[in-house]
Amino acid sequence: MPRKTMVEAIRDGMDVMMERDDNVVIFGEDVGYFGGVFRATQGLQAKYGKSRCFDTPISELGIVGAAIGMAAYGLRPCVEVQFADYMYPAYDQIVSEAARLRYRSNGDFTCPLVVRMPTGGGISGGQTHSQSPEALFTHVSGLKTVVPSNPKDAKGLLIASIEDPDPVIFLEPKRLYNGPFDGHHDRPITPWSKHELGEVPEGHYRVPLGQAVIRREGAALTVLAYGTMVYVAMAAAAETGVDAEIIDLRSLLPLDLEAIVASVRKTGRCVIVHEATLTSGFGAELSALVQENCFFELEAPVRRVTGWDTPYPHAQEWDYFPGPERVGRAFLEVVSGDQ
Amino acid sequence: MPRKTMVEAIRDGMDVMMERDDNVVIFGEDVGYFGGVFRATQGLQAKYGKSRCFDTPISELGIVGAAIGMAAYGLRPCVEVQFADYMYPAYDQIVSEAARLRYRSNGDFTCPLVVRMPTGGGISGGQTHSQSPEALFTHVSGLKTVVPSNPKDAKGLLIASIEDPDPVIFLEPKRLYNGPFDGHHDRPITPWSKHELGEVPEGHYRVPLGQAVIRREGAALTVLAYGTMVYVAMAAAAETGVDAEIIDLRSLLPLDLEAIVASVRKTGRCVIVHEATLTSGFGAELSALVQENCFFELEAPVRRVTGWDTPYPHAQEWDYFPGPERVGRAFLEVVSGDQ
Amino acid sequence: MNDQPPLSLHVPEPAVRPGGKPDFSSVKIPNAGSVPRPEIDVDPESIRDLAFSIIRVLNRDGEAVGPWAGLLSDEALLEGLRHMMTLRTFDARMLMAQRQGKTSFYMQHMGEEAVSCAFRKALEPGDMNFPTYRQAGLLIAAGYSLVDMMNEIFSNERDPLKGRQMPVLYSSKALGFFTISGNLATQFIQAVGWAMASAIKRDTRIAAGWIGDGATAESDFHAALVFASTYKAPVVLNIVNNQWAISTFQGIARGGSGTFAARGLGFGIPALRVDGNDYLAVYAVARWAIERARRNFGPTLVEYVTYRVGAHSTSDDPAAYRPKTESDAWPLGDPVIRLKNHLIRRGVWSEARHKQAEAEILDGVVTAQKEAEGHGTLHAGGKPSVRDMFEGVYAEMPPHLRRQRQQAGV
Amino acid sequence: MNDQPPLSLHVPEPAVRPGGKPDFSSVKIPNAGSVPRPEIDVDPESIRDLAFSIIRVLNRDGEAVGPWAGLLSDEALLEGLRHMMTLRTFDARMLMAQRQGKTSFYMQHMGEEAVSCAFRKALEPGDMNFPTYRQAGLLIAAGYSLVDMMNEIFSNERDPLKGRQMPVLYSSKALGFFTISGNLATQFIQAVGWAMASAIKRDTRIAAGWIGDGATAESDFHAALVFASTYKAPVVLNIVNNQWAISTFQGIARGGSGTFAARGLGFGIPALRVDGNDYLAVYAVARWAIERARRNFGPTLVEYVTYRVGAHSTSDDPAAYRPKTESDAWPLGDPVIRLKNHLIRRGVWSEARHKQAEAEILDGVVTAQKEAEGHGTLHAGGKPSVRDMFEGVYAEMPPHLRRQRQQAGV
Ligand SMILES: Cc1ncc(C[n+]2csc(CCOP(=O)(O)OP(=O)(O)O)c2C)c(N)n1
Ligand SMILES: Cc1ncc(C[n+]2csc(CCOP(=O)(O)OP(=O)(O)O)c2C)c(N)n1
Ligand SMILES: [Mg+2]
Ligand SMILES: [Mg+2]
Repeated sequence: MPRKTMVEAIRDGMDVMMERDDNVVIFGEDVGYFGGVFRATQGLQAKYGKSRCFDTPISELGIVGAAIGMAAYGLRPCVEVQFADYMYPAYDQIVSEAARLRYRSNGDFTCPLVVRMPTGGGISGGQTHSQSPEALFTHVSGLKTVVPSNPKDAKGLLIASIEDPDPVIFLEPKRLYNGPFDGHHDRPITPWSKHELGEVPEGHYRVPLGQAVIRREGAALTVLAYGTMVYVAMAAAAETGVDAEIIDLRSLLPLDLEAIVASVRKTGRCVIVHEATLTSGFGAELSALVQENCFFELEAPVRRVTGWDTPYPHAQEWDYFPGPERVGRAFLEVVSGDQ
Repeated sequence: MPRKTMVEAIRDGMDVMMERDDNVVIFGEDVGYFGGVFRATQGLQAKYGKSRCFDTPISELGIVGAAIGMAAYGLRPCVEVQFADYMYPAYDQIVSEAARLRYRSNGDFTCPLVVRMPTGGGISGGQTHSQSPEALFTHVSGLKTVVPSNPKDAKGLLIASIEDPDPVIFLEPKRLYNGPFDGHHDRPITPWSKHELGEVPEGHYRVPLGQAVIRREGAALTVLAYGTMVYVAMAAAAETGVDAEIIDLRSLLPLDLEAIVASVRKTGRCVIVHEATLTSGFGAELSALVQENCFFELEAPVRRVTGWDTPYPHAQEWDYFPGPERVGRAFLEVVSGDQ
Repeated sequence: MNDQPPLSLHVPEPAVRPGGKPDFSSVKIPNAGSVPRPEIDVDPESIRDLAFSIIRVLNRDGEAVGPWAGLLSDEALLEGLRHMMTLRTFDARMLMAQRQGKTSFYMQHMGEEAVSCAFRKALEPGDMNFPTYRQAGLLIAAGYSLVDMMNEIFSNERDPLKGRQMPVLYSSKALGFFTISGNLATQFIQAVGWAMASAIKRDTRIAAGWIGDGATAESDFHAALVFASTYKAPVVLNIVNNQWAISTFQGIARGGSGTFAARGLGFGIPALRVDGNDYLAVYAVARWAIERARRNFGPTLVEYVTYRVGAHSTSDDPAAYRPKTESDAWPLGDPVIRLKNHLIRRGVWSEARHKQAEAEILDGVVTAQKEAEGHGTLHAGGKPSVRDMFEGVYAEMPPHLRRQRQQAGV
Repeated sequence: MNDQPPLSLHVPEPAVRPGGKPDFSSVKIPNAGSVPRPEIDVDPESIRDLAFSIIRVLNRDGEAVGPWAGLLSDEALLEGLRHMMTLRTFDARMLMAQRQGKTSFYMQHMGEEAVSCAFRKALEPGDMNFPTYRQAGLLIAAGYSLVDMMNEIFSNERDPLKGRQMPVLYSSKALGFFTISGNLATQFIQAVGWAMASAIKRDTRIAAGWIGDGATAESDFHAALVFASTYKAPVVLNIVNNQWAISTFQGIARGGSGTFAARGLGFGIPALRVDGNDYLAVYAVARWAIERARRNFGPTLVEYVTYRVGAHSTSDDPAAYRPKTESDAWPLGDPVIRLKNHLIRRGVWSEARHKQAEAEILDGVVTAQKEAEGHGTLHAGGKPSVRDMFEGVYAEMPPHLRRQRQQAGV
């Protein structure tokens, strides 16, 4: 099977869908002729023409607002916001409009729309190229929120998202574009071409939204992770020797609560990791759900390891990032009961 | 002491501050000549002149963006967003700018700004006049988030917010404007003039941000509430006879974790109530914090009673609202251990 | 710099406030028939005057004059009159119903009936409006069921929107009426997107966006103009300038520009101003702009100059911020009376027939209301189910919502 | 409707793409000296032509001509030349430093030096700029320390921003330079707010907002124009049209309007276009607009017509989307060379002195760089502390952050 980077896999997912369904249209800042600052849409304009893949003015509001109108018309727009940090101008259209068209019109109008955006830090991007705003989407009824962690999933989840009848926020951990980054920023990165999950099936396939996957089985501890943090957790498990069961959530909403509960019931311990700031991050929801559903099985407090409650700094990036050392320490404390 | 409604108390708070500090300016949609759709700014333009209290174009982005510029200049703007549901167009300015000026400029520029907005349902306002978006603020480092539950606190918290050197989101539960609403929508409402907390001291005083208050002492259960839900919880305690300790958080960030932990350590049980939707609501953060800090004292799972994960409906408003019956049922279940 | 006189803040004020004498002398009203009618493929720059004038057809004597006249048959005009009268009667009944506690809220159109009623007649089936809450004439002129409108207003068991939306926030895809948002302005850029979609699909349908004078200050207005200008979207962008945005006079949103239509000039979008109380003028301008869009010449910005005679909504009392008699002083008159007079002058209508039509229309509206009330009102009778609250958030209910529905016991 | 030909989507394209021959024949360049200079209290409507022309002072022969000439002494111009040369040298060194891994990122000004350098000289102490990332000339012309700029770029132990911000996002309240945001356009409305504050306080200070051609499509641009127009804020609203927004040519943001300056016309804001590569013209227009603001006549919109010669940033390679030699074909020339030639023509400068100045400036920049590198670069030497990461989120650290700082062990 061909190996692809995550960017290539995402591009492939769009390509497959544009080929199959001429209602799929793609646009955003720099996505047309140039193919996007991360090159995710490279070649699509040449292949499908300017009216199916084009550059837009720099207005995230305009991109999403126009896409909602198109979705209401019957198209399936898949638009790019250049960095998740720049989605705020579009937030009203996402929250008040995309998420509620179906409900408020009782299905008269619907909004099959995908908003792709690169998230997460680790590229020296400072506070405006590093954010992970997933919790700002999971709080909004009517949205689905997806975070792939590898090329194979990314393509399958993106196809499922484009085919979904409702709006999907598709968060792409940009630090994973080229390889499975485990937080050891001082070591050379393994490229996807050397990684099993870089094997991306040809053509059309779906990874359904709402199904988590266990990346590592284990008995001592359940780790809930998504995106980049999956690899950080893997590294932490390897380095601490803690027999962690690592769940890659893949989709935060809908959430695979069953998989989570089954694992925590088995291990009795749970660590949640994400890159976003702690307070009111998605980890809070996960923590609440775990203790609501597994209270009597829990042997230690559910623990969150996350970015700190500060903007993402430029120079202190690796002090902010919840790397394998910090995650590993939490593993050890949770299994030892040493809180 | 004079009794005031919550609107009057809020107006009084602004009046006191405008009197004391001519850097305090007030503006927003309809707030000038007319005095605001809830009349919170009535009379202030007449008293302080058009350049300290004025109407704005309908642009929440413009209101907050201009206020940030003014705050950077050295004023202390206290602006109104007509309904919290309409804050989204200003969200980028709030999150990316107000919250980060101090940090990113290392204190070279600061943003002493208050953004007032009516929140919550119960006025047949449907999905665009009923929202409680507090969790969208508590996730943002650099913001403070305040929710008063009575006239006395409202004035003191508002004064503290205007005097605060950093941006404060001031959420006003509109259903409390006229009286302490307990969720029994079919019963006549007690006006503030009949309620002890309607007694509002004259002149300048502060209620410091970050201090919760116990509204009802109890031994069986800790209830974490804010805004309208304080009274719903009180009603539920009275009606179920559960000896609940009801904490009115008043400020969500900074949060009075000490008060929370002390109470839960004592009662061993905790119910969190809010009107916002469940998933990724502020209750998730509270639940996570309680179990992180009181794990070994907890005798039952921390329970959340909240609005459902749907937009706020018009006709089914009271089915959506977490009223005393639903809250009371949770009390009983949590104390009986019947989950 | 110390020799500089101090700066001061300019805050625009309306000419008069309560207690004062209404004064519209600053509103310049050109004679009916005096504004030329350009070709639809005109260079926008060459017609910039049209953004500062007012296109009018009906003169003081009730005659239709000038280059924008002559587009509608007497029959069509009689139908238009009936639409406006129906809307007015509907409003009156629903205002009363709200006062009687049958619903929570209502918004009327008094004085602005011509705008949406006439515009609708210039559209083709399949075209799509993206309205605000003050264009119910689009539905009435399209023949939408009054009973269904009332069902929505009463949030009753037959409410097409299942009680989820506030009163008057209708939706009808079938009749080209996009689901109304409570958030101002969001629909404006959506209209442009819909129109772009039609162009992408090489369809022939066009879109119409609607916005109030006050809401033009919102960001979505800018996004709409930017996208419409760049992609030459087949869309008509309508600004209903009814002089007020709740308590705020139009000068706050308009600022230093002469008119709202002028906003289009900075985008190379042709901008027309039209007498919004003149059914014939509205129709003529709508047809011009719609044809332009449909022939792929791109967007047009239209400002309808009108006046909000009633309160902003049932939650509002305009006596607090404007003279009570201001609406009487409004120089463009009443759209119903003006069309009525024109038709009488043309000999196809009479005071007597008008009275009779009023009675018939009232009858029809009352009958519809009885039927709707039979299905319930907000606090009495049939209502949407609690289950309906949980449905439709997504096409398929995800597990967490299923759990919540179970908890709710429904 | 079936007889209608289908619609189609219009997507603007630049005249040439890589491989093609650069072509700026569509950019109409008026002669230097040909655009009149109105009074500052002019009626905006009467000068709408200025939004479609280009104010120029330096002609092909290096002479300063016309009504906008004659405002600056030779000494001031020599200083201006030095500022632009310093900025260019600074850019070259920092680009190199970035390639050497001493920092993560850099953004240069090549070709646009005149805009910020000349504008700064027209301001008074106390005025406030709200810049984007491409106006470092405002700092250099104000005499800000090159070492501190570099400390920021290197995020080292002396970084005035404690390593919190990306390179080039400087802040200097003392020198009237607002903290730069990574989010485009947000500063534009803030500039208006700051200016309103100055008017509210009856101060005499004015503000200047800055934005790129691409970013004018953002919502904040609209909010700024609306608020500036309504409250007649004492602000100069600057659009730097350098023809490109990363890979996107200015036609995508500009759409059907002739120019970016034209956007102001819909707001009744006087709008001027100026040759951004002409130090004298930029200064003259800046002074006009600044005086207007300071004398309480309100806002001015200024479009600087220039060209981004370099890549968008160190993360960008323009060869992928525009002809490599496009910048050579740019008809407005190079700002440094044009001012140099003017000064030589005036007899106050020479090629030899220019060479010497280049060497001196390089020397100064290199010395500054050595000093800054002594305090560390991004991955080596002194750096801000981890504690600094936790400080300054709030004036006073709240308990939850104190706990987190403890957990981090700092
Ligand atoms: C985003 C947003 N902000 C504020 C409001 C509150 N609001 C409702 S209607 C209105 C006035 C609108 O005035 P205008 O656009 O002139 O329309 P009109 O009511 O006159 O038809 C306001 C401020 C809202 N609905 N949405
Ligand atoms: C809100 C937002 N959206 C997108 C970006 C990404 N971005 C950074 S610079 C840029 C292009 C800006 O072009 P222009 O405004 O013309 O300024 P120039 O770089 O040419 O000086 C883009 C799209 C951003 N920084 N902020
Ligand atoms: Mg209006
Ligand atoms: Mg540019």
